Amino acid sequence: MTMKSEPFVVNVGPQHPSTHGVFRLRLTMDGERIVDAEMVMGYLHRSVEKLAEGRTYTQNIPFTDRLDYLSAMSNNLAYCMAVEKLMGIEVPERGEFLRVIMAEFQRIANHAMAIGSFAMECGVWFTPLMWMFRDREKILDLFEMTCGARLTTNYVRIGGVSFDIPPEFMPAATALVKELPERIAEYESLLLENEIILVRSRDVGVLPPELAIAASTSGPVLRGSGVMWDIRKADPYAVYDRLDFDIPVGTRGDCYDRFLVRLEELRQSVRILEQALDMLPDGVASVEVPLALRPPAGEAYARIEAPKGELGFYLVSDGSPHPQRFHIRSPSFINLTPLRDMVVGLTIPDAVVTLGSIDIVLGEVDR
Amino acid sequence: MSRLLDGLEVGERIGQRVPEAVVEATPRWVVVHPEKLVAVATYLRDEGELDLGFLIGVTAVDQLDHFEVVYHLQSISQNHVLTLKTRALDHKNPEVPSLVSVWRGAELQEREVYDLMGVRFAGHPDLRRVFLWEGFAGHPLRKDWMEMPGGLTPGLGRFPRED
Amino acid sequence: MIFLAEWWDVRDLGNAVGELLEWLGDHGPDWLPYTASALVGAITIVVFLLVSLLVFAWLERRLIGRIQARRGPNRVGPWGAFQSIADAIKFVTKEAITSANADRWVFWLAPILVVVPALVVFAVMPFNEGMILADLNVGVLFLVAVGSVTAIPIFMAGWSSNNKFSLMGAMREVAMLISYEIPLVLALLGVVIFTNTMRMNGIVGWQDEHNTWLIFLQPLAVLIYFIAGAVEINRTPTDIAEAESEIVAGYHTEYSGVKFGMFWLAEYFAGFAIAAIIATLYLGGWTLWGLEEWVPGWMIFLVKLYGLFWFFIWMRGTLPRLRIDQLMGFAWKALLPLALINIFFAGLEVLLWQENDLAAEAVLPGFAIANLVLAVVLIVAWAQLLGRGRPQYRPTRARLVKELGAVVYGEEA
Amino acid sequence: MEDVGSIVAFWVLSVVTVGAALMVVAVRNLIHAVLFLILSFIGVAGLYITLSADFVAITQILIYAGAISVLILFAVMLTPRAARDNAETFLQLPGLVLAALVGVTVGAIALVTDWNEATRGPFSETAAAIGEALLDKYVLPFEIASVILLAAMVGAIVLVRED
Repeated sequence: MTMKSEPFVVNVGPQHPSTHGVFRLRLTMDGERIVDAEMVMGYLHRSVEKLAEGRTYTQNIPFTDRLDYLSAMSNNLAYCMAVEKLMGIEVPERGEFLRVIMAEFQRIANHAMAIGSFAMECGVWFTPLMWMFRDREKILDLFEMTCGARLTTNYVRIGGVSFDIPPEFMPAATALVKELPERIAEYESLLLENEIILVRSRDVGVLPPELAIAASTSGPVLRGSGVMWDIRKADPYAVYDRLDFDIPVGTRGDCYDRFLVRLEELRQSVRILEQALDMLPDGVASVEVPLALRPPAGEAYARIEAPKGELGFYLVSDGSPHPQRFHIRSPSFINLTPLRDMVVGLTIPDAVVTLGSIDIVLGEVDR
Repeated sequence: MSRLLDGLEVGERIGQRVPEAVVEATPRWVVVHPEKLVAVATYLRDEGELDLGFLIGVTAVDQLDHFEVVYHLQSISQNHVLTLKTRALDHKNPEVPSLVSVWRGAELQEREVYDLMGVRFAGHPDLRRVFLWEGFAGHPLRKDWMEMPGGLTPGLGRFPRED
Repeated sequence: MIFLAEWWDVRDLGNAVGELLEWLGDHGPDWLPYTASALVGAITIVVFLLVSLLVFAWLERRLIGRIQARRGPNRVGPWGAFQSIADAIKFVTKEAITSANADRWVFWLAPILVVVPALVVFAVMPFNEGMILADLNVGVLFLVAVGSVTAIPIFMAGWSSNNKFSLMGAMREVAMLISYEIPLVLALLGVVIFTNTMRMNGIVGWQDEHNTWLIFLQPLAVLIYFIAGAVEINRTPTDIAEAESEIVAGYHTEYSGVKFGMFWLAEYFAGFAIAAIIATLYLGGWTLWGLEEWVPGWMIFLVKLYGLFWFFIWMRGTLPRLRIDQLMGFAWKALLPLALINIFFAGLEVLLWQENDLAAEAVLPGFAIANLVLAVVLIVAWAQLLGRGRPQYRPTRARLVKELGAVVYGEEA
Repeated sequence: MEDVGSIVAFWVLSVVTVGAALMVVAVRNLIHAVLFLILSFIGVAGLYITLSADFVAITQILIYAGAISVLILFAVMLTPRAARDNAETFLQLPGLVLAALVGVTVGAIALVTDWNEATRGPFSETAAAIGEALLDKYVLPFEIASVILLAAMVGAIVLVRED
């Protein structure tokens, strides 16, 4: 016997505790099951790409802070790399190392948020998030020490970084890097072997690798599906080719695997930081670049492995001081492409966990 | 390091397979004719040596008299990249074929390009605006989106304190 | 002066009340002491609950703050102790919005009715030997009956709000309460089988008489009751009906101000009620192996009650939430069979005991050990059967690789 | 029924029970009708208490107010929205006739029977007596009822199984 039921529409968001901002998921339900999902976004659209066309290359760096506001360093880095590629600027070695150090600290801070809010999506009452805030707080303190800002850092500049690190940075950073493995072990003991997290996320929101590649997902979402891909290794930028680290990959492509990949990336970031802090050379941190940048006409696409995936900036210059085209390849936005395939057939609680495991930031989705 | 595929060489291979597709080929990119775009894309994806199965991104550039749609392609197994371009010559009503059937990843990005740049993608399963609301006047990333008084366009002509 | 008998003796607050009632009986109409005792009891219970609420609303936030490596409220008063009063003022002064399409009467009635079951439970709760409002001879059944009607005000709230999330929360709550009622009743049945009475004071007396707590004789039942009780009170690990990450706030999404405060209040009251039930039925109530001769019994009872409530706070700070179907499956596939097996063994043991006319001191330790072994064996067996035993529910780790481009999918790491 | 308290309680409870029962058929909203039905059940439980039947009273709340009402609520919620009001149906006339017949029968019995005026004895525990009666004298009906309920439960599970 089949039960007949009327399909009804549930709006998850834009005002909902677990949509990470103002994302709206319009779910058509048949009883408990989701039969259709439509993504509605743009509530946070600030037309960054248009605004950037009216400002100079240097003036555009603060815009990038406000894309993925949880990993501003990575955004600065990707944008500055694109401009440097356009101009053919070489960054001094110390600058490259500082960029790597900041980017990896930023990755830990971002993944702390991602794992914490993923656990909250599974129904934990804030505890993992608050624990992870401890470490994130220390990382943000390091940022504040270096550039005076905690979230919108505006630190990486064209040709290097804005300030060299202060003398108290190295002791604090070394102490933090020593402390982090213990902390990560603590999170693993709390979350990794938690049966409830397992049954909530195992085999939920499965993304097969073929679809993951076809749908252009990147970052932990792609690696969670078992695809061995990391731009830090595939297309090494800065000094990643001189650092030793592994790529964590999942084997099932479910929410639990994406969570595992992020958890392991914390450890790998700590490994990178240990080496980078050790190898940090002396010298100048940045080269002098003219304030009035007039890149030659042409185009450049530079990309990095941001915490959320492949973050790329595509710049087209017509020789004037402002970009003719400023395109952001934002990982949060493109990782949402297969969301519908992942959530159809699930229930609302599973859909929420799936969305949480993709780890989006609306500033970057809507731009 | 991801190897940058030589556009000239790839252009030649495309020309052998899909005749009259290549409009222009430089070492850094290949420009193909919009009508042959789907065939070229399918060839690039399926050809064993090229294996460009991963669409990094889709975007469009307003070149004032025409639109250039840019596809960044990546091969995960071979680790090389290629920039594929196509041109929509009608600046009033630009239209190129959709590549959703080749790469699912184009789905949201083509909607974004349509929303902000106004390039129509023929054959897209669900071509609606993604960030702006239905009924928004015009497509803001176009250079002629907002004519300012006196024929000025938004943006800087020169650096503020340059002279 | 009859007042001067023993009424100042703090060990028994009942003395003073008893003296008062006796005096009223001598000097007034015969219905007066009856009414007076009901009033005194009701006021005492409400005052006790409200004071506990004020303390625990603050204490819980402090404790969770400690669990979460932060400070918790620390601004209002010393150590933030007046935080709950500030919250209460906030609840009262905020606007209580009734949405335009709500079913007004039902919407208005639900927050009032939701407090009633949690309050009424305390009517049969013995705080001390004489401190019980109504010593019903069907006390245990009364607890179950009152627990079963809590679903109705919650359904009223969810339905009348005219909001999809509210309705979903309400339907979840109703389905969940019905499912968990069964293991809950079966867990209580073990107590009744052993003590041969449903009167609450009789159960406490039995535990006192045999110098044992029923938690030792019924370890599995306590666990089942604790889990089922946690589900009934709808606090965070099992707050499926108001799961904030899924359905916003469930049945009280549309409530604000003092109406929301009533739901919040009822949640705490129900938590105290479950803790009180476990303390009375399984932990010897107001007795503590003779200590009640020296310390007021109600104080012993309150220590047990608050200690148990602390477990709910701990759980709230630690555990994630199951999905609704998993929670229901847990009730039917795990708790129900375990409760049935437990009852079977309890009946068997009592039969053995009574038929052979054995001495209690001789058999009860044996039963305690046997039941503990039984509980451990059953829990391990069921956990293997339903959870860890299945390959997909074994925790794994991400596989570490250095090469690029290949795909590992479907292989076990 | 000598003392004033019992008489007052009886009348209050009777008014609540009968009034709520009338509202069940009078209100238009089916959910309201169910809520009034629950009120009526609770009133009946109160009447049982005035008759010193404590066990039956508590069971009334547990089974009727707690379980049966939820069953009815589920039945109402699972019906299509269109059928969710207490509308006038073609069963109105037969219903009235049936109600009149039942009323006449009950009234006739009440008038005809030679009632024994029972004086209230001491308040006695009924739970033990009911338990013994169920497992001793009426064990066969009790077991048959449980087997039927089990069969109904199995049948319900079989009916809604998805595969």
